[in-house]
Amino acid sequence: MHVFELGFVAAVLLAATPILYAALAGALSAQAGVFNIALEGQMLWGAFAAVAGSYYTGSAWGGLLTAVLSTALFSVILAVGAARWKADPIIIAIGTNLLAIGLTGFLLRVLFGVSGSFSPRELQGLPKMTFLTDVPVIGPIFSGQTVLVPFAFVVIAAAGIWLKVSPAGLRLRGVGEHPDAAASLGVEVARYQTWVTIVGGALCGIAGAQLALGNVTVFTENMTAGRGWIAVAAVMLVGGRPLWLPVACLGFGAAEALGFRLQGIGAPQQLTDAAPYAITLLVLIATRIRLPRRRTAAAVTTSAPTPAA
Amino acid sequence: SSSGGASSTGAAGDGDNANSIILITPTPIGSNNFLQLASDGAKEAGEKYDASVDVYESEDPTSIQQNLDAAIREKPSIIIGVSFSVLDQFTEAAADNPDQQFLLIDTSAENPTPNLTAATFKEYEATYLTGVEAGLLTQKNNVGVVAALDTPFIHRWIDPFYAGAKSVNPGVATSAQFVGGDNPFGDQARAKAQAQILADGGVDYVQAAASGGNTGVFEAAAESGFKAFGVDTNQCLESPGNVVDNAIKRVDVALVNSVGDILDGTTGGFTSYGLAEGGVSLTGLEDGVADSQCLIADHPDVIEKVAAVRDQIVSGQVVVTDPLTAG
Amino acid sequence: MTSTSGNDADAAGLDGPAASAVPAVELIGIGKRFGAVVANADVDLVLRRGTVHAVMGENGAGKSTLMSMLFGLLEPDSGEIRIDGRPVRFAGPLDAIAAGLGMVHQHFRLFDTMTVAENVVYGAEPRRPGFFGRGVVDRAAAAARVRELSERYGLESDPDAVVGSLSAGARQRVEILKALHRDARILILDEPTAVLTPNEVTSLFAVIRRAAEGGATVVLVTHKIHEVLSVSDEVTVLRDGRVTGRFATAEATAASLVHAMTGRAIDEVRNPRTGTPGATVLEVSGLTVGDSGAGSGSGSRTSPGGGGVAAVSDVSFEVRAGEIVGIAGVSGNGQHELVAAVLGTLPARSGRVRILGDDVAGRSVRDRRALGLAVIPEDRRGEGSAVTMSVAENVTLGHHRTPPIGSASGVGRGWMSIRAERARARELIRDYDVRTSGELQPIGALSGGNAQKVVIARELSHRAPLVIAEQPTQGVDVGAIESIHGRLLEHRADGGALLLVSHEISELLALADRILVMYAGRIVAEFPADEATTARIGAAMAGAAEAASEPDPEDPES
Amino acid sequence: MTSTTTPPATGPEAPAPGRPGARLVRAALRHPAVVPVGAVVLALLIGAVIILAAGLDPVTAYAAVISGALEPGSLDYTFSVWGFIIGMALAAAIPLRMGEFNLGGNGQLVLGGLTAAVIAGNLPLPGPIVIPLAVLGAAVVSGAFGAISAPLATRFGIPIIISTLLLSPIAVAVVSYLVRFPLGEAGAAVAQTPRLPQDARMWALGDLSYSNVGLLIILALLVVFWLVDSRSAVGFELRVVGANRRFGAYGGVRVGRLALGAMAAAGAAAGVVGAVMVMSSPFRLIDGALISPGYTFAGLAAALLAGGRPALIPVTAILFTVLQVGGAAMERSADVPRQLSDVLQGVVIVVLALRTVLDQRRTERSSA
Ligand SMILES: Nc1ncnc2c1ncn2[C@@H]1O[C@H](COP(=O)(O)OP(=O)(O)OP(=O)(O)O)[C@@H](O)[C@H]1O
Ligand SMILES: Nc1ncnc2c1ncn2[C@@H]1O[C@H](COP(=O)(O)OP(=O)(O)OP(=O)(O)O)[C@@H](O)[C@H]1O
Ligand SMILES: [Mg+2]
Ligand SMILES: [Mg+2]
Repeated sequence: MHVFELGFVAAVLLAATPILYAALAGALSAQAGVFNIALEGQMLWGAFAAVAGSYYTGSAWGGLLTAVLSTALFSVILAVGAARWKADPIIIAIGTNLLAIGLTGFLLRVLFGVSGSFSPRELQGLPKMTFLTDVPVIGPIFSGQTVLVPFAFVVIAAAGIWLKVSPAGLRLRGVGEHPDAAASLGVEVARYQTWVTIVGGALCGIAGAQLALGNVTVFTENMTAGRGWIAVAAVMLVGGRPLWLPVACLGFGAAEALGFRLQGIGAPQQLTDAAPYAITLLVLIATRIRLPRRRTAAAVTTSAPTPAA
Repeated sequence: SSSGGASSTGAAGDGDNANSIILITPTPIGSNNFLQLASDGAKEAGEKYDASVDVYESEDPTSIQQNLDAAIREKPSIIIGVSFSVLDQFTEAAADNPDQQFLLIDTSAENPTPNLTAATFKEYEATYLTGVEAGLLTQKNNVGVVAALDTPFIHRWIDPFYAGAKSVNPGVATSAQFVGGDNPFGDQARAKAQAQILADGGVDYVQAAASGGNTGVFEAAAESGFKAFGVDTNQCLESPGNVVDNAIKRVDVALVNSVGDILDGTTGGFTSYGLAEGGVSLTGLEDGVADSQCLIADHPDVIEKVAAVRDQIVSGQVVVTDPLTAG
Repeated sequence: MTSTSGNDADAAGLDGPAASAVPAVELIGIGKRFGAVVANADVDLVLRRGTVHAVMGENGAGKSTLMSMLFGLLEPDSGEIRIDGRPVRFAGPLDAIAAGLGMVHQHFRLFDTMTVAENVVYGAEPRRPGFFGRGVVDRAAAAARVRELSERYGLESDPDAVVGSLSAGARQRVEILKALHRDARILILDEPTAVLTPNEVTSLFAVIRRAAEGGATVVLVTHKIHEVLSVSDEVTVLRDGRVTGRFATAEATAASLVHAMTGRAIDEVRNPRTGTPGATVLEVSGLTVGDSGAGSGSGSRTSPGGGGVAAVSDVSFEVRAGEIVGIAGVSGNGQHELVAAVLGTLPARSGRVRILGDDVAGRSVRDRRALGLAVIPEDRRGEGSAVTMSVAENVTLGHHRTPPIGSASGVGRGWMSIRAERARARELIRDYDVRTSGELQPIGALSGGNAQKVVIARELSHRAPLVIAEQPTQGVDVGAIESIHGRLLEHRADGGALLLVSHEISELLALADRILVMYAGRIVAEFPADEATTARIGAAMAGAAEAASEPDPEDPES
Repeated sequence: MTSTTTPPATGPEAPAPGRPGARLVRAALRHPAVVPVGAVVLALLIGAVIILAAGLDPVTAYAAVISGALEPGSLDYTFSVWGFIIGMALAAAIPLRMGEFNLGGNGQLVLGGLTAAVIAGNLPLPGPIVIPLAVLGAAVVSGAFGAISAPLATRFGIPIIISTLLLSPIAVAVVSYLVRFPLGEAGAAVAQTPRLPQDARMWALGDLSYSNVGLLIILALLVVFWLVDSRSAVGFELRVVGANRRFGAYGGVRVGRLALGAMAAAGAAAGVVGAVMVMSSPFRLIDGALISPGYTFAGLAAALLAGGRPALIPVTAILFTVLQVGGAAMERSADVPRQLSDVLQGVVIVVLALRTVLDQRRTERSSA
C-alpha cells in the first residue's frame, strides 16, 4: 500500500471533493431544518447536465454553468414542495432521486442516442491545474486536480462563517431551530428554507460537474453510485455543522482510497465496496451522535414540525 | 429500473425478411462494449442473410427467461444468447423446443442438443499476446490489469496477461485492481482511480478489462503517463497516444459464421474461436496497423516477436491455459 | 448608543400623550371560522392608548384566535382592524410588528441554543460592515440594546446568557424584550402568567403598568380573575367567539366576570379534608434524577447543560390512599423530571420508587402503568397527545389492550374493537364536556383547554389508584377548572392517591392535604393543609423564585 | 406530520360536517384512494409531456406498457413481479407506519436469498420440509439483520433511514463475496451458487412457470400485516408512535421494542422475497441478480404511494409492476427508452407527496 505517497493524498481529495459539495448542500438544508436526502439524485442530474452542457457549448465551463443552473432548477421541486408546501421532504427526495436516474438515462438515449455512458472525443473536461506541476508537494497533489477541488474548501469556510456572523445566517439557524419562533418574528421560514434548498441544488450541480468533468470526462448512467448518500451520512456525522464537513468527507475519501489500495495486498474487491459504508457506520456509532430533538424528529420520523399556525 | 424486455434495434429489414434473428443479452447493453459487439454482429448477420434482427436486453435472470419465452413465441429462425449468464435457460429451452434453433455466444453447454449451437472465444489467447507485448515494452518491469469484477470469467483478461508478460520477461511484477462498486462495468471514476493506484505502484503497462470503465483507465494513462491495452475493438481510437494495442474479439465474424452454418443446416456442437480461427487477435497483428492510432505501430520489432508467439500458439507449440477451466 | 434605527421612534412612541382621542387599536366586527367552528363572530374590541386591556373567556372562546389575527398570524374572514384610526391589513406578523405590535405567546417562542441578545435582536439585527460588505451582526450593539431596554423597563436580563438555561420567568422577560426591541407600542400577552411564581407575576405586572404609563397599550389574555382585577383598566369577555361583556375594571366584580364568561355562577370546589389517609400508594426515597435533555414542554425550562446536572436530587416523600399531596414550586425546579422518573420516561440515577409496594426500578412505563399509575402530563401537545390523531385515538392509548376495547387474555388478546373504541370516546367527550365536532376530529384542532380535558379524561378513566397531575388546569377556564377539580377530589374520595404538581398556590390550597415545595431539585419545605398559607408557600417558593431567575447557584456549569 | 403516516388525519373514517350531501362529497374526496389515483393520473400526464417533448407518441407508448404487462403471454411473469414488489413494499410499509424509513431492502433481500440458497441447496430433505425451512431461515436471518437498525437508533441516535442505508451495501458486499468464493459454483463464469436440487424448488402453481406458491406466501404476509395494522394493539401503537414518539413513550408503548419488531418484520418480509426469488427459476443465487430488477425501490415507492396502508399496497403495487414489466415492452414496440418507467415512478412519488399536502390542508380546514 502506498498510503504515504502524495498520490494517495491526491486520490483522497479526488474522491472527497464531489461529496464535499453535496454534503455542504445537505448541511445548509439541515441548518434550516430541511432534511435533504435528495443529494444523490441532484448530483446525478448535475453530472448529466455538466456533460450535456460541455458537449453543446464546447466548453467545460459552459458545462459547469449548465450543471449549476439546471440542478438549482431541479432542486426547486424539493424546495417548493418541502419548504413552501410543507410536503414530506423524505418522500419528495426519494421521488426526485428516482426521477434523476430515469431522466438522465432517458435523455442519454433521446439526446445522444447512446445508453450506458457518453464520452465523445470532443467532450471538454474541466482543466487541471497543471501550472502547479513543478511546485514541490503541492504539485503532485493538485496539478492533476481541477480548481473546484481547492474551491470546495473555500466555499465551505465561507458558508461556515456566514452562518455564524451574518444576519441571514443567524436567521437561517433560527429557522432551523424553531420555525414558529422565527415566523412570529416576521422571518419568512419558507423563504429561507426554499432558498437554502435551491442553493444546495446549485452546490450539487458543482458536485456533479466535478464528478463528470473533473474526476473523469464522461457521463455514465447512475454514475454517482451512492456518493450522494455518503454525503447525507456526512451531514449526520457532523450534525449539520459545515466547518466540520472536511473532516468527515476526507475521512470517506480516505476510506475509499484505502479500500482500493487494500486490493493491492490481496483484499477481495467486495471489501473495497463495503469499506466506506462500514467505516461511516462505525464512526457514527463511535461518536454516538445525538442530533437536537427537532432535527432527529425530522430525521428519524416523518413527523414534520406542525406548521406555524 | 424496469424489468426485462426487448428493444428492436433498427431491424435489418421489416417483417418480410427471409429469416429472423432474436438476440438476447443477459444485462442491458449499456456501456458493456462486448454486448455492443454482439448486437452489431447480429445486425451484420442480418444484413448478410436477409434476416430481421431483434435485440432483447434483459435486466436479470428472470427477465432472461421471460425474454427467451417471448422469443420462442416469435418462432424466429435463430435465437441467439450471449454469455454464460443465459446458459441455464438456453440449455433447457433447447431441450424443450427441438424445432427451434438456438445459438450461444461466448459459452457452451456440456452435452448440447442438436438444435443448440455454440461459439466460444479464446480471449485468453489474445490477452496472452498483449501480455507478451507488455512484457517486452515495460521499462519499470511492472505491469498490471484493471478489471471490472473479480469473477472467474474476467480472469481470462488477467492470468493470461501475466503469463504472457512473464514468458518474455520472467522478472516482471504483476498486479490487478478491480473496479467493483455499484456499477462495475461502467464506473469510469472508480476504474480511473484503480488505474491511478497501479501507476502509483510503478506499473507502466496496464491491460484495461473494465468494459465501459476502460475510458477511465485511458484517462489515467493520459494523465500519469503509463500505457494501456484495450479489449474487444480498436480502442486506440478512443485515446490516441495512450493505448498500445487491443485484444480484439471478432464477435461479428463468429456470429456471422455461426448464423450462416445454422441457416445452411449444420447445427449443434460448438466452435471455439481462437487465434487459429481468427476469432481473436491483436490490432497490431491486423492489416492497417499504421493508421490504427495504436502505439504498437511504432514497435515493428515487438510486432514481429508477438507474431511469432501467435504462430506458436496456433501451431500448438505454446498452450495458453484458460483460467476458467483451470478453475 | 446602539445603531438600531428604531430607538428614538421607540422613545417617541412611549413618551407620547398618555391618553388620546384616537384609540390605539380598533377591532371591528371581526369574524373567523375554522371549518365548521366559529372561533370569532362579529367581535368588537377597542384598546385605548396607555391602558391595560384584559381579554377573558373559556377555553375555545376564541382569545388566541383573535390575538393571532390582531398580530397578523391569522387572516380574519370578516371585519376590520384599525391602528391609530388607520385601517390595516396584515399579510403577516412582519406587518403587525412594523405597525408597532408585539406579541408574547404563552408557549414561549425562543431559540434555546442562542443567547438572550441573539433572541432579542433576531430578525431586526443591528449590523456593522463586514463579510464581503454584506454586513454582520453587531453583537456588542445587540448586548448594549438589551441592557438599555432591561434597564428602562426593569426587566433584568443577562444578554450573554444562553436562553436554554433560563427559568420560565427569565424567558418571559426575553419575550417581552423582543417586543420592546421592535419598538412595540401595543403589547399582546397570551396567558403570560401561566408558568410564573407569585413574585414573577408581581414583577411582570409592574413592568406592564410601567409600560402602560409610558404610553404603551397592553392586551392581557388570561383565565385568572384576580389578575384581571389587579392589573387591567378594562375587560372584554368572550364566549363561543362572541363578546359577552365589556367592563371598566373598576366596576367589574369576580362574579360579574365569571357570569359573563360562563353564563352561570361558579362556586369553587374545595377539599373537604375528611377521612384519614390509607396505605402508602407511592413511596419515593432518596430519588436523584439526571436531566431530561429535551425541553419538558411548554413554559417549563430545559435545564442547563444536559447530562451533568441533577434535575432532582435526593427527594423523598410518600403519597397515601385517599390523600392529595401537592408539589409547589417554580416550573423548572425538577417537578417534571420527578414525575418523569416515577412514570419511567426518565431513568433515576439513584434512589427508590415504590408503587403500591412494588419497587419499579428497571420496570417499563407500561409495567408501571399496569401497577396502577396514571399521569396527566404538563406538555399537552408534545407529550400528552398526538395532534394529528383523532380524539378517539387519543383517549384510547393505554386502554387499547384492556376491555372494552381490547381483551387482556384469551383469543382476543392483542386485538382491538374499533366500535368499542369510538363508543367509549363519545362517552368521555360527553362526560368531560369536550368542545369538539366529534370523536374523529384531530385533537390538534381543539383549543388547548379542550385538549386538556381529553387528556384528563383518558388518564382518570384508568381508575388508577395513583394519579399524578402536572399543571392539570393550566390554560383552562374557570368552568373547566371547577369540573377538573371536582374530578380530582372524586378520585380522592374513592380512596385514590393523587400527586398534584402545580404552580397555582390557590389550586394547591384548595385541593391538597399536604403541600411540598420544590426548589432546585430538592424538597425545601412541607406544610400540612391546616398550616399552609399563600404567604408561607410563597415564601418557600420566593427564595427559589429569585434564584431561579439566574441559572441555579447549585449548577456547577454556571 | 404528513398524512402518509397518519391515516387518521385523512382516513376514510374522518367525516366532514355540513349538509349531508357536502359531507358525502368531502368524505369521498378524503378517501385514501383519492390521493394515489390523483397522483398517478397527474404523473401519467407529465410523463406524456416528456414523451411528446422527446418527439414520441405517448398513446402508443402507454398502450405498449399496458399490453406488454397484461397480454396473456406475460401475465404469469407479471404476477410474479407483482408478488415481489408487494413483498418489498411490506418491507418499507411496516416501519413507515411508525414513521421510519427502511432504505436497506437490498441488503435484507440478498441475505434472505443467500440463506435460502444455503439451506435449500445443502439439506438433502424432501421438499415439504426443506422449502418451508429455507423460507423461514431467510425470514429469520434477514429479520435479525433488519432489526440491527433499531438499537442503532435507540442507543446511538442513528436514524433508521441512515443505518439501513449504510448497512445494506455492506450486506450486499458480504453476500457477493460468499457467492463468489466459498459458496460459489466451481467452474462457473459468473459468481453464482450451484443450481438447487429439484426437491428444493418452490412449488409451481399449476403449469405457470413464474408465479409459484411463493406469491401466495407473500400475499399471506400482506393479509397478516393488514390485520395487525387495522385490528391489533401493536398496529395501533405503531401508528401512535408514528404520530408522536413522546406521546407513545408516555402512554406506555415500548418504542424501542416496537422499532425492533417493525424492523425485524420488515427485514423478514424482504428475506422471504429473496428466498422466493432464489427458489424460482433459475433456481440459484447469482451475484447481483436479486438487486438488478430494482424491486426494492419499486416496493418502497408502492408503500409510499399507499401511505403504508396495507389495504392499498396491492393496488399501488400493480402500478409499479405494470411500469416495470411494461417498460421494456414500451421500449420494443414504441421505441420509448425503458428509463421512462423510472421517470414515471419518480414523478408519481413526487406528485403524491404534493397531493398529500393539498389533501391534508383540506382536512385541516374542514376539521373542527
Ligand atoms: N387552526 C385551527 N384549526 C381548527 N380549529 C381551530 C384552530 N385554531 C383554533 N381553533 C378552534 O377555534 C376555537 C377558538 O380557539 P382559541 O385557541 O382561540 O380559543 P382560546 O380562547 O385561546 O382557548 P384557550 O383558553 O383554551 O386558549 C376553538 O374551538 C379551537 O378548537
Ligand atoms: N390543528 C391545528 N393546526 C394548527 N394550529 C392549531 C391547530 N389547532 C389549534 N391550533 C392553534 O394552536 C392553538 C392551540 O390552542 P391553545 O388554546 O393551546 O393556544 P394557547 O391558548 O396559546 O395555549 P393553551 O391552550 O395552553 O392556553 C389554537 O388556539 C390554534 O390557534
Ligand atoms: Mg388560547
Ligand atoms: Mg389557552
